[in-house]
Amino acid sequence: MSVVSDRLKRSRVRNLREFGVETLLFLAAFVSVVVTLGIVYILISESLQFFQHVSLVDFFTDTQWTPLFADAHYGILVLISGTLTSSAVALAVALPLGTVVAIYLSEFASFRVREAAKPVLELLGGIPTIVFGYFALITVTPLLQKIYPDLPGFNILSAGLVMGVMIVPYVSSLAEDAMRAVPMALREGSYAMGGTRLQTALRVVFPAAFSGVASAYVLAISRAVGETMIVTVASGSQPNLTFNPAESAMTLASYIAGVSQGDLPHDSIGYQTIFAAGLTLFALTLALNIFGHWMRKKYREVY
Amino acid sequence: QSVVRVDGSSTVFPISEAAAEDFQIARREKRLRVTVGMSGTGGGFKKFCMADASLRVDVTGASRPISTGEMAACRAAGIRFIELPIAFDAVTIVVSKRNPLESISIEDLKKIWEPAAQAKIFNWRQVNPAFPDRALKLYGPGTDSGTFEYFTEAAVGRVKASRGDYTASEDDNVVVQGVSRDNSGLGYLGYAYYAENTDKLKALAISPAVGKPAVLPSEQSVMDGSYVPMSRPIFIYVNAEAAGKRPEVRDFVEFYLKHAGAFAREVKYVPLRDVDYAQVLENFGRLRTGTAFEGHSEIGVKVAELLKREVKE
Amino acid sequence: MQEPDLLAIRAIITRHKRWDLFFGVLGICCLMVGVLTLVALFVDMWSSGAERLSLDFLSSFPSRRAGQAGILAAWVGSVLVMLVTASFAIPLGVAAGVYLEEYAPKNWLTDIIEINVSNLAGVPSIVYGLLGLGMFVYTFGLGRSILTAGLTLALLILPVVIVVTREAIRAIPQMIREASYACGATTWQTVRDHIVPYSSAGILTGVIIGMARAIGETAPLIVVGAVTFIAYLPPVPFTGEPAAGLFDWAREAFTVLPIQMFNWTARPDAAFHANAAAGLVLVAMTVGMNALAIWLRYRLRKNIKW
Amino acid sequence: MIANNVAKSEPASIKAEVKNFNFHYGAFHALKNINMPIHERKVTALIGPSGCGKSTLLRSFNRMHDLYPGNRYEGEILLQPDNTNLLDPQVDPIEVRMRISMVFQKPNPFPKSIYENVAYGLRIRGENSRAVLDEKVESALRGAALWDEVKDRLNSLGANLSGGQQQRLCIARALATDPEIILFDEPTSALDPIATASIEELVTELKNKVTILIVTHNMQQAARVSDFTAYMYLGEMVEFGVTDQMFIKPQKKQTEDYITGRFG
Amino acid sequence: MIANNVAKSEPASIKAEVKNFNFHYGAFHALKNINMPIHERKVTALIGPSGCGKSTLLRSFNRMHDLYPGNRYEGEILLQPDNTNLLDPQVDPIEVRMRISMVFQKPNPFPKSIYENVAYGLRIRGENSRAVLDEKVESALRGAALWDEVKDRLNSLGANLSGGQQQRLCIARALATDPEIILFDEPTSALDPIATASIEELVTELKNKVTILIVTHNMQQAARVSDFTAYMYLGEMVEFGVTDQMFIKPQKKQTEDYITGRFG
Ligand SMILES: Nc1ncnc2c1ncn2[C@@H]1O[C@H](COP(=O)(O)OP(=O)(O)OP(=O)(O)O)[C@@H](O)[C@H]1O
Ligand SMILES: Nc1ncnc2c1ncn2[C@@H]1O[C@H](COP(=O)(O)OP(=O)(O)OP(=O)(O)O)[C@@H](O)[C@H]1O
Ligand SMILES: [Mg+2]
Ligand SMILES: [Mg+2]
Ligand SMILES: O=P([O-])([O-])[O-]
Repeated sequence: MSVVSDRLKRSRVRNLREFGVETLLFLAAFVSVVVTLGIVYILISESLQFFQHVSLVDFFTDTQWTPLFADAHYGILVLISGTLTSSAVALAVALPLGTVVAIYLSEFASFRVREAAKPVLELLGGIPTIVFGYFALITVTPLLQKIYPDLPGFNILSAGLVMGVMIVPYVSSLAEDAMRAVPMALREGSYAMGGTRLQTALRVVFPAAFSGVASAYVLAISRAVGETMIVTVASGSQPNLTFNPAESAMTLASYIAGVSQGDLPHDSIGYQTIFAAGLTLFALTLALNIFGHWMRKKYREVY
Repeated sequence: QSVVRVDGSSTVFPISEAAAEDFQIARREKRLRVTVGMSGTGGGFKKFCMADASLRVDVTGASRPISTGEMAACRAAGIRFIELPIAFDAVTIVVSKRNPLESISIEDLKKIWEPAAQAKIFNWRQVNPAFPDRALKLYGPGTDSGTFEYFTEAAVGRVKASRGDYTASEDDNVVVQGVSRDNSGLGYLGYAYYAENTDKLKALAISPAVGKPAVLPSEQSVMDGSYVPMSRPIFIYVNAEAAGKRPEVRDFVEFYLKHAGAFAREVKYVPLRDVDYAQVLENFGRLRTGTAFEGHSEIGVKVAELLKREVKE
Repeated sequence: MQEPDLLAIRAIITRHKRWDLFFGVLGICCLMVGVLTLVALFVDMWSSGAERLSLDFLSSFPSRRAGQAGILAAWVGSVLVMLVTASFAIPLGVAAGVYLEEYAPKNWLTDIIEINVSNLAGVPSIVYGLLGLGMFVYTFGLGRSILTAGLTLALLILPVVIVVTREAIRAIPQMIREASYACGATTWQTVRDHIVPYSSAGILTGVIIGMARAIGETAPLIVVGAVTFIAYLPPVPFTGEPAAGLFDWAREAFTVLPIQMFNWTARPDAAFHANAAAGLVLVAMTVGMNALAIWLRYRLRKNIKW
Repeated sequence: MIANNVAKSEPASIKAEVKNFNFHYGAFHALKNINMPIHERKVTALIGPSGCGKSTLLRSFNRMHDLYPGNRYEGEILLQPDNTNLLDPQVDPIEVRMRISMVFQKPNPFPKSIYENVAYGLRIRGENSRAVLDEKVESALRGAALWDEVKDRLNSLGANLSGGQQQRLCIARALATDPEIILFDEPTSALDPIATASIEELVTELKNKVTILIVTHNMQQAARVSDFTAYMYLGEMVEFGVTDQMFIKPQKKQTEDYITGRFG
Repeated sequence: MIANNVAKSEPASIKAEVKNFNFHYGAFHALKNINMPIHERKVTALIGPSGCGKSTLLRSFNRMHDLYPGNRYEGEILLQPDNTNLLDPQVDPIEVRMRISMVFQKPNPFPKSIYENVAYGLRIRGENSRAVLDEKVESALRGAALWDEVKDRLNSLGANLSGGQQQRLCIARALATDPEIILFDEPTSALDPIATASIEELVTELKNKVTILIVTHNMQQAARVSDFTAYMYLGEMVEFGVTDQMFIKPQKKQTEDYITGRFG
């Protein structure tokens, strides 16, 4: 009985066209993989040459980072410490602020306030980071020095604070989206029990939206880790192994940017260091993103 | 339409920029074009000696002579160059206005900046018991700059030999910002940055050796050769083939050299003597290729003498 | 029937309401931190740069004399770079987003692409600069040109475009798709006639936000080699002697607003620092683009009812 | 207008009374001059075609409409024994909701454990003693006929239960705080027949303890579980009466048409 | 197993036949060994409690399940006069959908003009002549009893119509391509009584031209509009028969319980 009537047979022309279109679209999607492969290839091939000069042990245990000086040291920990410290300061601002703002906008604010505040905050995320950099250096640092006179002119603190404010909209916007996606039924469930706004927000909505909030956090962290210009401009590019935000420091990204401004000779070890630093940075953000992906899978919305 | 491409030292940039600007105005009807990049001396030589002609620049500014490695790269790419000094720069040691210190000796600078000081010298007192007991915060240009190379050679005695734990930036205003706000800061930078910021910064007089009188940087002291060892000539290097074959390159460089003194003064550098400029122009006219140096800076060199030296490539 | 203990209930409620109030105030304060930073930033830039803003400023080339310097080359460069960026990022990103939402089978390859896209969104921009340098400048030999810069930034915002496209597409109710398929439409017809048109406003919003980000990028362009002083404009197609080709401008050296600004702030002469008014123009551009996106989104929400 | 065929001579047994009640969604007049009594420890059913305002009326009882802007109440809903008009702006909606619980159409357990779901109402009242909570959670779950099914997995997520179990969990949650009235909005419309039967049984049992108001689109359900029935149409209360009488001999032609399925 | 109380002696009038049909949503066996005929130019109603598989069966007719991964068909649905199993992998689902249209539960007009909504099916068949389109759009809108109401605003958005009008627009869209069968999945459940009545009337008229399969949860509706009724329960076909007989004297106790509202 497998006679298929002509009127119902698959049309070859149409199938071919559909296949052609699908292939094209697939290729477009595949570009993203090519980009990643390109990034990985470039980072790794240059870094390989770097690691022919510098042992991995030195790379991870040396406590000095002076690759471009006569007495060269290649202790990536220095840059990692700067990256972590500046990110920590930024996140200490961005995560709580962003979360509070998200909760406020999604659960407390009136429709009008929300519609007005969200775009304004998003503008904050759209301002060129170099502008923030000078803002940190020229406006925020002197302010901080009034409070804390011993603060050096270049420090992680002011760069971190400004970076934190810059990141707030990334957190608040995404977290608010996630919280607003929580069905009204859950909120009604809580209100119907006599819950107040705050109780509903903290005990029901926030936990329900946690996977979305977590991915907002992950995005914020990778923004902080990779942020370049603010730190380059405001935190002094001094390779110190320090976790003290009141000192000046260099991050992975600001090292790359700083050295790139000088445009080192292509095959010099100095040039390769930026790829080694880039690879470290990439590995750091990749790890973060994989962790974020895993979190999202694990805490997928259960409502 | 071919473009004259200039790149290189950030120290030389203001002069090159002035030349490019006025040149394009003067040659408006011919629509000649100049771009000026700012990649630092090393970056400039990199682009200058590049094998790929489409990425190569015609002129590069340098705040130190071409290095042996760079010469090799140029040779490998078949590039011959003309070395042309265009002005003096004086590396200036600066501290905050509120710092009582007035002068410093080369020995003390060495103690502060030598690699051995890294992670050790953190207090002025450690350098010299006569200095105040306060934290020492250091600022300086990035490692890829000619200023850095010259300073290390002049102060520490070996090129690029410096401690690494200081605030380094390719942007010299970082030094201005840092030192002016930091009572215990010390930094070094090109003379122009000091000249523009005399209200915020104090220059230290330098004594070339213990017991010798300390000299402040100024147009006068640079010109008469008393500001040693921290004054140095700065250069442009021109691709000889381009200068020979492309009239616009030749035209631009000649224009540059004719006005270099004025430009230098305008952007607060110290110009050469007029006779020296005449000699430079003549050297260029002859397309005299090669460098008068041995692949590294020389401390306290006189331009007039340089221009007469044998050159090699 | 339990007798309601109204007094006890009221006491509890009063206590809880105090916390509510406290949080409301806290929320406003946190919001204000953001808003005030924004205001401070504007005031700051305005007070230092406003007097330099003029038509001359927009129509002059850079100069060593701060008072005569302008941003003509920089903003034209920014616009052209954005043109290249948009013409690569939009088709690629939309196509990829459409593929992932409407075509992709649920398999490991799709999974990889998805993780990839979200990962790329988190890759620091400076790393894209390294990619652009290695790929476009050295491997493909595109030079340190407008094309290279545009392509580098296109790759940078590609994930943003993809993600936004997917979100816009996801907002289209499944029943619209079913209606189309039930009419006998093929997947491509459904995409062409419904998915793309109905999500276009949303996609546009995202593209604008992506572009606003790209236009403010400094770090990757430093890496691929923007020049600092440039006092002429790229050739207009089919003009000049000999006539320029249609795409000759794309091979030209370039500078962009953030680079120009970066350079001016690095000058010894403090008069240049007021030229950071260029920053004002830059911020005005990004703010304008963001505002456009926000307005579009607002319109969109109002107009589309499924 | 309302044919109130229940003896007016039982004032003590009235738990709440709706008086000249009007409700507006912005410009839309959704409920028009509603009057009806809610009898204590009885089940009152609201029936009527889709969109007639059943849910709107039900949700007015615990001021659910306060959550959305633009809604307007007029008239009174008097709650006994304190004779409070629970629509009075002076009355805190939270207080009302603490006294009047609600079970929704689709089960909406919180994304928490079964235990925490039930304990939620107590916790937000500030009850933190584990012993008290344990005891009340157990009795609420027993009350919702769910205890035996879940007693071994009180810490697993509420969402892991089947639809019917989830709905009973929501009932347990509502019961835990000893409400005076429980509102049910089509509590079985998302459930399969077996789960529906168990919920109906539960409702019938619960009325020994608490006053119940239930919306349903299923006439048979109204007939099975309720003591009183109100028939609404286009925002008006067409008929209110004792369920058995109403289903056997409705007073209005319109009611009869609806009940016999001639429209809707 | 199926009590097919329709005379088997009318083979010419069979439009389609479901044979030993099973359907799986991934691991979930949603339809179990379904057998039933679809009579030409008659209305066949699918009834049964929520979740019994009515929609699943209906959507198998135009291969809607192909849109989602993991779904599996087994058995046959033979479409006449081609006598082809439309589930055959060699059959193009697009061809099937061009011959078997569908109207959904919630009206889902495209956010395009009324005209373009109706013309869509023709356009994707490559029809671009304005004259042909104009004519077919008009006749489809007339067929859906919507022409008079919209003829003056064919260019306004479909979404601007009322719910009932939107649903008729969707019917017009389905009619425009002269389908052989139209599938209706609870087409009135989102509509008010008046709109419902107009759709029911329309369905009754349409059967003169086209074979109709309709899912409804409303027994009265099934009784009013259909010629044949299939009662399903938990993925199985419990009873199939002529509607009048089935409602008066169902053969199974289970069917009777459902029809009389004793459960569901
Ligand atoms: N938020 C709202 N804004 C405006 N109108 C509304 C809103 N909610 C409901 N309505 C309208 O109010 C009327 C009554 O709605 P309600 O939900 O109370 O009906 P219902 O009887 O519960 O119907 P159903 O059986 O479908 O749940 C309807 O016409 C509805 O369209
Ligand atoms: N995509 C799906 N994946 C898995 N199971 C599904 C899916 N869709 C439906 N089901 C299940 O298949 C069964 C039949 O669903 P179907 O939608 O056909 O029921 P129905 O009779 O149309 O019910 P209703 O009257 O509620 O529409 C149900 O148990 C349902 O849970
Ligand atoms: Mg309702
Ligand atoms: Mg269904
Ligand atoms: O840019 P430099 O002159 O410091 O090399």
